[in-house]
Amino acid sequence: MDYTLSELMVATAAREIHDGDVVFVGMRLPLIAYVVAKNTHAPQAVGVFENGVLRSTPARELLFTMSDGPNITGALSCLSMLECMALLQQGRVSLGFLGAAEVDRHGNLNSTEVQDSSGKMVRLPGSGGACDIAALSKRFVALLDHQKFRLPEKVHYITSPGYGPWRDSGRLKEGGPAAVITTKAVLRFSPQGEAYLHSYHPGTTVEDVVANTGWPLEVSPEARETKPPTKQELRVIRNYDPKGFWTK
Amino acid sequence: MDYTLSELMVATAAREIHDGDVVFVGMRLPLIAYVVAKNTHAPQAVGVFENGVLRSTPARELLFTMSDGPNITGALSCLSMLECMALLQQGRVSLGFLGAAEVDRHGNLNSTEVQDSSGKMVRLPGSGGACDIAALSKRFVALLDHQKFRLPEKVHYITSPGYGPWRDSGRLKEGGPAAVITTKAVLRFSPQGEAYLHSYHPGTTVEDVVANTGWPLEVSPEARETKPPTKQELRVIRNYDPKGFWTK
Amino acid sequence: MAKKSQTEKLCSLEEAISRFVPDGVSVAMGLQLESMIPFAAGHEIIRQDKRDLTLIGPISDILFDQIIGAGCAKKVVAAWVGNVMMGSAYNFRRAIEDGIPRCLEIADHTNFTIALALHAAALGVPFLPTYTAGGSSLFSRNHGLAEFEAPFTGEKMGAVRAISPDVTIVQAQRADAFGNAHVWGNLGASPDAARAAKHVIVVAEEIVEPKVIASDPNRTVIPGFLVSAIAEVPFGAHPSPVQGFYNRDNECYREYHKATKTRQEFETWLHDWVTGVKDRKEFLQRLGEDRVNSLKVRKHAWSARADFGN
Amino acid sequence: MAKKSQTEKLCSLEEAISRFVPDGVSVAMGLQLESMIPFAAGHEIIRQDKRDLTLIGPISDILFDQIIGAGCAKKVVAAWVGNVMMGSAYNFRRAIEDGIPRCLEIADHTNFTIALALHAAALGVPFLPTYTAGGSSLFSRNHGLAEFEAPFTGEKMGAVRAISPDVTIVQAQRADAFGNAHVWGNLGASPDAARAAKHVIVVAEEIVEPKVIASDPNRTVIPGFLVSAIAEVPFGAHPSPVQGFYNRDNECYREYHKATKTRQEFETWLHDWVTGVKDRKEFLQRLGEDRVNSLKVRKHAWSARADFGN
Repeated sequence: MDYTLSELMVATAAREIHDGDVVFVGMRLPLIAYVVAKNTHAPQAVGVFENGVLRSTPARELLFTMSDGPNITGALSCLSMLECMALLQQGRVSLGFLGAAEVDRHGNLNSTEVQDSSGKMVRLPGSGGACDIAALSKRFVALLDHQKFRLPEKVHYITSPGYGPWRDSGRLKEGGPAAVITTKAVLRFSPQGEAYLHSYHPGTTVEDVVANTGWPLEVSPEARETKPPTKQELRVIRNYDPKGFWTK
Repeated sequence: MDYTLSELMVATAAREIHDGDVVFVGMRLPLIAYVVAKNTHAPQAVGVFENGVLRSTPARELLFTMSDGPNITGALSCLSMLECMALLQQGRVSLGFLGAAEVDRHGNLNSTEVQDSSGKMVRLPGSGGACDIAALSKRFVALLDHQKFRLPEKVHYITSPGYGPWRDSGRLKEGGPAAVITTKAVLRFSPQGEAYLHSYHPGTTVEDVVANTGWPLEVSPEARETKPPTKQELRVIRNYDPKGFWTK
Repeated sequence: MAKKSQTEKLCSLEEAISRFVPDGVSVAMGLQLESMIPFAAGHEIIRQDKRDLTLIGPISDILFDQIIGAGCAKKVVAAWVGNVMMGSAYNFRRAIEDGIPRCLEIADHTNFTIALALHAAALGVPFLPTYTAGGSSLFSRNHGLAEFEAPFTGEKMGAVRAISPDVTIVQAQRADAFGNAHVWGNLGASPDAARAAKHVIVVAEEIVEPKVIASDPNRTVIPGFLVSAIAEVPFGAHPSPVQGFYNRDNECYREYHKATKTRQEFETWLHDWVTGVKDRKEFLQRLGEDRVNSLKVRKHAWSARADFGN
Repeated sequence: MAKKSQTEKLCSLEEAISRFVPDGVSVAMGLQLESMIPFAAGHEIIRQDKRDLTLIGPISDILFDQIIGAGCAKKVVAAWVGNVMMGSAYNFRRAIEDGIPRCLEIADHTNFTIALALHAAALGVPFLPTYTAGGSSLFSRNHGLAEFEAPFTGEKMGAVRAISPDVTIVQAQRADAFGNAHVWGNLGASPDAARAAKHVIVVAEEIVEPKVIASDPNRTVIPGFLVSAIAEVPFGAHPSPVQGFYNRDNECYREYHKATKTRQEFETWLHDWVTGVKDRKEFLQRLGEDRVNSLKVRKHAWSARADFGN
């Protein structure tokens, strides 16, 4: 392989961004995905950051947090957190990214607390804006380290809602997870809101993905290998994160 | 008399402002009252204007509206209307001024619609911020042209609430009218929320005031003549409104 | 909405009104109270003879009165309609009292409740709670206000229903061709009204290079991706003031007050200043160079600079 | 409150914390997410050994972790507690998982619900309605969140209870001696948290003449009459960045992550950087002139001026 797993995930995430999308960007890999999309197929995408920043151009330098200086300089607008979250609640945000410690069969996410192998509770940082993005964006994409214990049949604490009865009516009907991009595969969701294997990354197999998932994972008849990053995508990624802080 | 009736009303209104008050200023005579108070006994008063402006100093020039240029230049803060109204709703505004077409026995104000002598409905401009100031400031002072038909026993439409059952509990318990400054007198309110004659202006009498009020007006045993404007007050007024646009 | 992010939206005011203010829509204007009222846009609405509009705004000073007098409005959703300096607005009175030139429906608000209604829509919720207007008669006639029992405390509160204007017209000091707009001075309900709307038309005193706007993102209260059209119209808010550009033309409000007491007088005024005039440029010619120049800022007061570097 | 309008409130940070952060109060800090976090104020709280504080903020990056590790907090009301760049916050974990150094209560919010809670208090209402968090587990454990039936639409919505901090600590770029403060860049929940609070402490990079602040009233997001104390503390937000003054000290977050994995290591860190240091000046000396200088703004980017004249 002439690219890293993180680079593959970034390129895969970038392809979820459509041109003109209003994207709740998040940090780490999704941030770089936004940079890739802006520089390739989605030049008109607008980035929304929950600290109050809107951007129509990516920051010139690599960001470690969304509030780093380069993300403010030349921003489209600097507002309050409430005003950015309001765009979500209005339904104006077409896509949101978020990470999680656990994702279940219906795309529900837990980033609040998990149990370690001995059964002891491990406290995680919590929702941040993840719950808001999951509940209110038109589509959301989660990123996950693919390990069996991170993909349980049902998370015991829903930090960020996937599919469930709350998507049957009302405001949340408009949203839900579009994809889960793991370190092994891309999962998508059936009309009934159940995850299925959409593609497996180069170097892994359908069997490996299924064996490392905590429920009997449905496999799409069209399941194929995840498309590797293009040269252009890799160029943008390496130009933006030359030391590979997030993508090595 | 070496002062006008408007000047008397302005000076009387100014004395309602205590030092350190956060005052919802309004326009016309109350605006000048704020200028007088700031320049005499209440240098620490802060002015709040519903267009979004906070001022700790009066504007340098006479204002025809609160959004005139001189009211913006050098303001303490320029915010939104909501943020200024929020100060009211929080209970941070100690005093508000407003005008009205009619005031009734319990200090309820109508500035929405009245009937003319033939019984035909006359449409007035409406509340603006008056209802908000009346409902939510800790004390409010209304200004009124003293004519019998403008002081009915009960207004048929309450644009801005005075005393009534809504002051018995909850958020509105904290407020209510402190005074009505008319062209003839100053009315204040009993603990039961009924207006009484507190002072009559020089040149009029208790009898004249009572005869021109639409209900049997209670007269305080201590009713006295309204204190005329001092030389200092007149100097500030005439310096601020030299052509007497609002005060002649 | 999304597709428009950084495309040029610069057009004439005529085109902006023609495209985004069809008959029957609701239009929010005059959101900053007595300053930066989009009079040029209002006059263009009248010239294009729009019908059945719902006018939304806290006070609007005399702009709503003119649009009502021209017969373009079927409803007003406002806290106050009049002439701030002079008192009554005669067209508004004639419409409400006598149905002239046509009957006018009114939803009476307070400044706070209309700000809350727009804020609710900007937040994406169907209502907001408030204590204002308690004890008033407003609840009995305005169906956008209701009483309800608040969660947690159980107390009786007022609820203000969200208002999402079909189009909000915002006056700005400067903007770029993508609609990113700098507004300063008193903001009124302008930012919320823009975010609450389905379409936003920005009328700017000047169009500047994108780098000017991008140099101060905190001043960009209207982000361009929410904007449908942007028009450059110098003196577009006259006779209301625009901080840093021109002062209020008080004489104009006095004249309007005198010249509109009867329907006939108003019709003459309307022809002289609106329908008999091609656009704002011709309006300013009619006003005269001396008068226009006399309104311009006499004493500049520049903001201290802020460093957005890193 | 009212009495303080334009009186001087300038004092040392030590005095501000001593007077306005007594034991047992709730303190809102770190309202702008990863930038302008008042670390100097937090360290002073630790040095003065405050007890039983309730910490309020969306994320706070590692500041809450330090205060928790020092044993000053009994409760955290937040959406996220960790090290944004590195992941876990170990003191927070030790407190929640094992009660070290003491048990810690937590009210889990989302960034939006905490922003709404502060906005509710800033608006003077007991709650605000929202759609967020629908379907999540948050409602089951946080008593500041509830479901209710919305007026007008009758739909089921979430209600977020207002949060009024006893004191909000706001970092500002510049302020005058009366507490009027200019803040720019991402504002987060800072303005609402200031208006929601009973007391506000402003920590400014520099105190400037009142005329500098008055030259740009739109930049004055914290009006001085709401402020109880104002302290001038250069580099007061380090290691978080302050736009136009200095950049983020990423190395510091890395070191903290490494140096706090065990309780013992944290105690050493705390002595080295907080309790064994007199004030921010000594902290910066310990950090070293080269490192401090390397963080300063390299490329200035000045805002275009705006004319507030008339």
